[in-house]
Amino acid sequence: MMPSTPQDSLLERAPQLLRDLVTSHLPEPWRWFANSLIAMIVILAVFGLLFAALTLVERKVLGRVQNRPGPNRTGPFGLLQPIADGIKMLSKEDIVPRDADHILHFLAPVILLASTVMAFAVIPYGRHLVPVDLDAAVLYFFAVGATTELAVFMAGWSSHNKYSLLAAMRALAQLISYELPLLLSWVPVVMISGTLSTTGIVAAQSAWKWGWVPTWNVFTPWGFAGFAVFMVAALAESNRSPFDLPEAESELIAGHLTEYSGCKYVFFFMAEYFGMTALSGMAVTLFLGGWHAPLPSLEFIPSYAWFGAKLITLLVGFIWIRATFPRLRIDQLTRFAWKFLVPLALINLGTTAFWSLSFGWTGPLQLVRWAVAIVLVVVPFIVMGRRLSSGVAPRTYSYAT
Amino acid sequence: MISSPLQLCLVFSSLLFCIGLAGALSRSNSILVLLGIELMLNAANLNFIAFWRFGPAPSPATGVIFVTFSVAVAAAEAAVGLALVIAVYRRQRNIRLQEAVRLKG
Amino acid sequence: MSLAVQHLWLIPALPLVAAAIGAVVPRRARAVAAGAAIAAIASSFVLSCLALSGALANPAAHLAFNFDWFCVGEGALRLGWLLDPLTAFMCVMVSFVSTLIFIFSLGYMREDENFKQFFCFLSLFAAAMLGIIVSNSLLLLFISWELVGLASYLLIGFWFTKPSAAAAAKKAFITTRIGDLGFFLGILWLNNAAGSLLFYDGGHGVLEAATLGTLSAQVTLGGLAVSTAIGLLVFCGAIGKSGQFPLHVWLPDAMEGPTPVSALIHAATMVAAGVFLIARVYPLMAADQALAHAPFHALTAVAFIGAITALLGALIAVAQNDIKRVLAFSTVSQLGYMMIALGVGSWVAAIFHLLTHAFFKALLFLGAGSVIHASHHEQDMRRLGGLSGPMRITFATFAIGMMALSGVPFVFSGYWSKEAILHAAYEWNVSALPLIMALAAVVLTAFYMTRLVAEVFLGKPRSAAAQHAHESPGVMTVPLILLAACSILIGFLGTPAWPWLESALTGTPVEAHSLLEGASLIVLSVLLVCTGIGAGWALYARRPRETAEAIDPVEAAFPRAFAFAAARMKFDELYAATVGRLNTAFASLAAWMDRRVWGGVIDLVARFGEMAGRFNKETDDEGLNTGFNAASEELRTVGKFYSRAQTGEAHGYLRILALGFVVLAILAIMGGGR
Amino acid sequence: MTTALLLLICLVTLGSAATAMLLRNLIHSVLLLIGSWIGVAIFYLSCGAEFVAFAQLLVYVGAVSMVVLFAVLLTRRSRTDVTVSADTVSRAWSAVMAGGAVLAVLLYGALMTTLPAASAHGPAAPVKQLGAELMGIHAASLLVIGMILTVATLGSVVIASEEPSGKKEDAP
Repeated sequence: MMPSTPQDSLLERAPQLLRDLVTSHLPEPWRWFANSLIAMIVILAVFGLLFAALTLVERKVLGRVQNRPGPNRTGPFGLLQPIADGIKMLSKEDIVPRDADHILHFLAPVILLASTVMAFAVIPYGRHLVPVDLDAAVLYFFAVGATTELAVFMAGWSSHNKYSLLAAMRALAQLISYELPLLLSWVPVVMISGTLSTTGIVAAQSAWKWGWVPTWNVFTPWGFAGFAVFMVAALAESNRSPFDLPEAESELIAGHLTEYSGCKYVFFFMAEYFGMTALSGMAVTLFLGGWHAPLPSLEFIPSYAWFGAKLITLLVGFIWIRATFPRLRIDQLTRFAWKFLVPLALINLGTTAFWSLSFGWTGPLQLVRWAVAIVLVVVPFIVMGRRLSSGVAPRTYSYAT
Repeated sequence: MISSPLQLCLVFSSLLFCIGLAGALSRSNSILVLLGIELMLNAANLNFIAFWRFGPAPSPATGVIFVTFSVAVAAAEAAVGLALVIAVYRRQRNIRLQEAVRLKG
Repeated sequence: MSLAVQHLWLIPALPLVAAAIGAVVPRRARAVAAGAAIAAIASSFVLSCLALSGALANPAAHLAFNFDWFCVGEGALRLGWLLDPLTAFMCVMVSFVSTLIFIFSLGYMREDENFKQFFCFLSLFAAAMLGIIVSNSLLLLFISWELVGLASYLLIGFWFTKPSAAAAAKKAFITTRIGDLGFFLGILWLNNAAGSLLFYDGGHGVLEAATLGTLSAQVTLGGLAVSTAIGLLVFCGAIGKSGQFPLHVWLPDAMEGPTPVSALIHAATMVAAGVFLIARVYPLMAADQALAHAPFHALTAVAFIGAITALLGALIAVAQNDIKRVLAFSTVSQLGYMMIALGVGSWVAAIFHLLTHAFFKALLFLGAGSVIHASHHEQDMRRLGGLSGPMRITFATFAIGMMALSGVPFVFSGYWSKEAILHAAYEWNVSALPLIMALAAVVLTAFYMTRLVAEVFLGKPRSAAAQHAHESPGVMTVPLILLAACSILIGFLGTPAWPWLESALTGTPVEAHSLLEGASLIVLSVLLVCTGIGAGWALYARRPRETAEAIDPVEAAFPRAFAFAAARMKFDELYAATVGRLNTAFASLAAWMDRRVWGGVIDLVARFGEMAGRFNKETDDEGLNTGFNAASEELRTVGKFYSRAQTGEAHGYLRILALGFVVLAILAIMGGGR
Repeated sequence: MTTALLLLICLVTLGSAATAMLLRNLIHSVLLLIGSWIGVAIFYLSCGAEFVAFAQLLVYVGAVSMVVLFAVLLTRRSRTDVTVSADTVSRAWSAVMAGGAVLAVLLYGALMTTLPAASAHGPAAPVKQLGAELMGIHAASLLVIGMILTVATLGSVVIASEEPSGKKEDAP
């Protein structure tokens, strides 16, 4: 973590002061170790609690959207529901099929959960709250994320159930398809910021235009397009509705998770929410100005609170989307990735290059710069959107004949 | 015997290389042969990094760049190689390398 | 100003681009091809007007922009373009008339399935003609010249499924090529003698005093000055292109193409090219005028050829029954006038007539096209008649064109330009013959034009097609009206009372003449015109033809002469009997030589070769082959042995690779130390 | 401590690679190989080559492993694809011999050469400098690599989607 400067408010420095209270008397190598350990524990605790709260919020929001109260029996307003769920899941019998590959069957949820938790390491949660400040942090984030695909495959294959395997392959097809736009969507940010480090990217968004408009990346044409692509791809990468084909409970009996139960199933479940949270955190970092306040006058509120607010906004957005959109078909899903998101992200690279080249434009030229960039974003969107939706007839199913 | 990190790296990469070579030579499954070759490539990359990091002539980024290119080429090689494996499978219904001898003299 | 010269190339380039667009777009993209062509030629017209204003600001100058095309050895082949009043006026005329013809074609060719190609070819044609006009190099001019030939071939043979059209296209191409041969020889000679082909090059061009002096000072065979000889060779090209006397035969046949093409060829582009060429190289042609000892002046030949052509064309036109053929021979005749003007030393009069003729001849052809379009492609005037009623606009404009061509005095442009030519011929002191022949042609011109109008528009319709004729659409009549207006107005640029054109072209102010200066000639020509029109009126309009089969009154009076003229004075037959037969005879001689003489020699050589081969084979079979067979067998065995190493097994290769690496490494270690 | 860590990584990597080459179960082999790739990535990381380590993870663990697994599943006939043929043993022996010979040579070279005993020098190159060099002096190579990747992708699609003439694939 970064050293704090005295001019920061007490609230801003509170997490560090608390930590130093515990570790300041330790000798040097042990202190580093203890600091790291504390960071891990805090991350696990905070996001574990967030996960629990999120399940409740999801069920509540879904319930309100569907005009029903949602869980309201366990505790006041159903607030204790997540705990009840946790106890239920953990105490369930862990059934492993007889023919399953036991080792892999066990390893799959562990690897998945481990990789998603690892991703939390590089996100700057506040002005001084950066667990690991890597030089290539963004690359690390997505490299670690790539391991989830492996876990999905292991889960599907080790179950020794052909439907699980098929579901795993389908899930892999989806993950690989959306990996590409996900990776392409943040390259513009790196191009403009000139760094792969998350703290550097946040620092690049710290200025105020005219003294009060934040210079977050999302407030530029390319940034907005990148953010949109990133969020759509993130939805698909974390298997959220409307891209929740890999596990679609109602139709595919949870896909590659069919043979999982009890604690292992919780791991998968947790990994999904962790992944969603991590990707949202990365989106906040890359596009929404990280922990920066939206207005200069609001800077007295500590930075981690702003980060948390943005993160929770995005997460609620995820839930809202789940409540609103119907599920996509696999062909629509892959077509959307390859024919819409990937070209859009590639064109966005060109837009960003233009933006970067026209950096020195001033006066009326700045209007031209904005106009050109907006056209470069909007026109491909409209053109490809039309091409995507044209000529798509309802699919005819031949199995019923 | 091992006196420096560089030597450790070299021994490590030699071992990795020979495991890859032995695997590629002994296995009949083309996919494993390909994977053995990938291992050998990895061993070579290890050497680049080792000499870049511990070697006598430090240069800021050459070793890393070399490995980056090498990884890219390896990815391309894997894609083409596995496509070939699938093509072989289509033709002879298995992927045993010693049976793919149509081009023999 | 210099900017205008530098960008002069745009004037031909725009239609060329349009032609390229027309060439690549799909066949059904009619609007694209036509739109591109018309937009390009209209833009060229605008640019030409700008160039004209630029040129008129400094009419005496020849502004040239030259550049190296490519280098050969030490010298560079140089090309360039030129802006002077002659170029500018021609550009304006060509692009304006072309624009109107293009627009007219929209209506005329609407039903044609090759509409797109038509506009592509038209654009190419216009581009090539504009290229001729703007070029400052005889070589660039020649390139464009040949492009005009190519485009005319394509356009005349546009309806190539018609055998007569295909034949006419071939004829036009080959006949003009005969003239071009002389032209090309002239270019080569000029390049050799003057070392340059640029017209104006800051004192070094071939049309500038220094070069002309050396050229006219040298004497070649027959006592001719070199400039005279080159001039005559160049004139050969003009004879071919402008349809002058011995090579005029292709021009009437060129009527086989679509009527807009005929209008373009006869009015603005192809035939004008020859006259323009002579006007352009006029200093070269006139270089020998000052030489007292010269046995023969180049311009004299031009004047006589022109006079013969003028009279001949008029005579033949009297006996033609096809509307377009009458107009075609009238073109031949009018081109003869222009050549007379050039020959007698007044190139300004020639260009004046060229300009006025371009307008009224385009008008006449487009009018004829309107008639033909209206009467379902009936071109025989004996089968038309009475069209003045249904086709009022066409009739009115056609009548204006007819009067302009006939030279009806004081109002119509044709009068003023023809008057200028007659005046120049009158003042020529070498011979009176051209003037007499030109005056004779004046009568005939008025006569046959009156006959044409009377037969087509007056009297009763003599066929179903003529009965059902209707006025053409606006896209065709508007160009007619514009051209009719121009046919009247353009003449006032060059009246003796206000010789603006002459001063603009030459760059020196010319004082106004009084009309009375050549009063006797004016009176004479007016009388002659009235005679011609009166005779025509008396014979054809007073008593219109009753049926299509009725005998022509002139034919009734002079049956033999009329038949001779109707057969176009048997020129085609003459050429078939002389040139054609000579060609056949030469070809059979060559065939005989091939078969008998050379064939015998080759036979002999072949027989010798065969003997040698037989000997060789015997030796091979008996001696060498045995040895070779054994060696090959051995080679095959060795190859088989080594091919065993190529097992096709990847493992084996990899193993060998590994072992090879080990061996090399051991060698390196053993020899190591370095 | 660093050396011990390195040693541990080496042992894990080598062990998983060697096991992968010995196992009969193809999927296990592939997964173990992926493990050894991860080991190599960690080795890079410990050498200070962050960027390469993450690139290795992204490319090998994220992409190549998926391609390999798909290829395995597409070409698999039974769960355990093993038919021990007569030449397996002899080939294994020759492989071990060839591998051993190469190893001997390599180890001789690595151990008998007097190498500079320097440990790691200076901080590793930052990613920014890497990018500047890639786009600067190595721009041409970068273009060539991009070209190779594009062509290889297209080529593998063509090769893999090609139907053998005459013999039609059975409908699934």
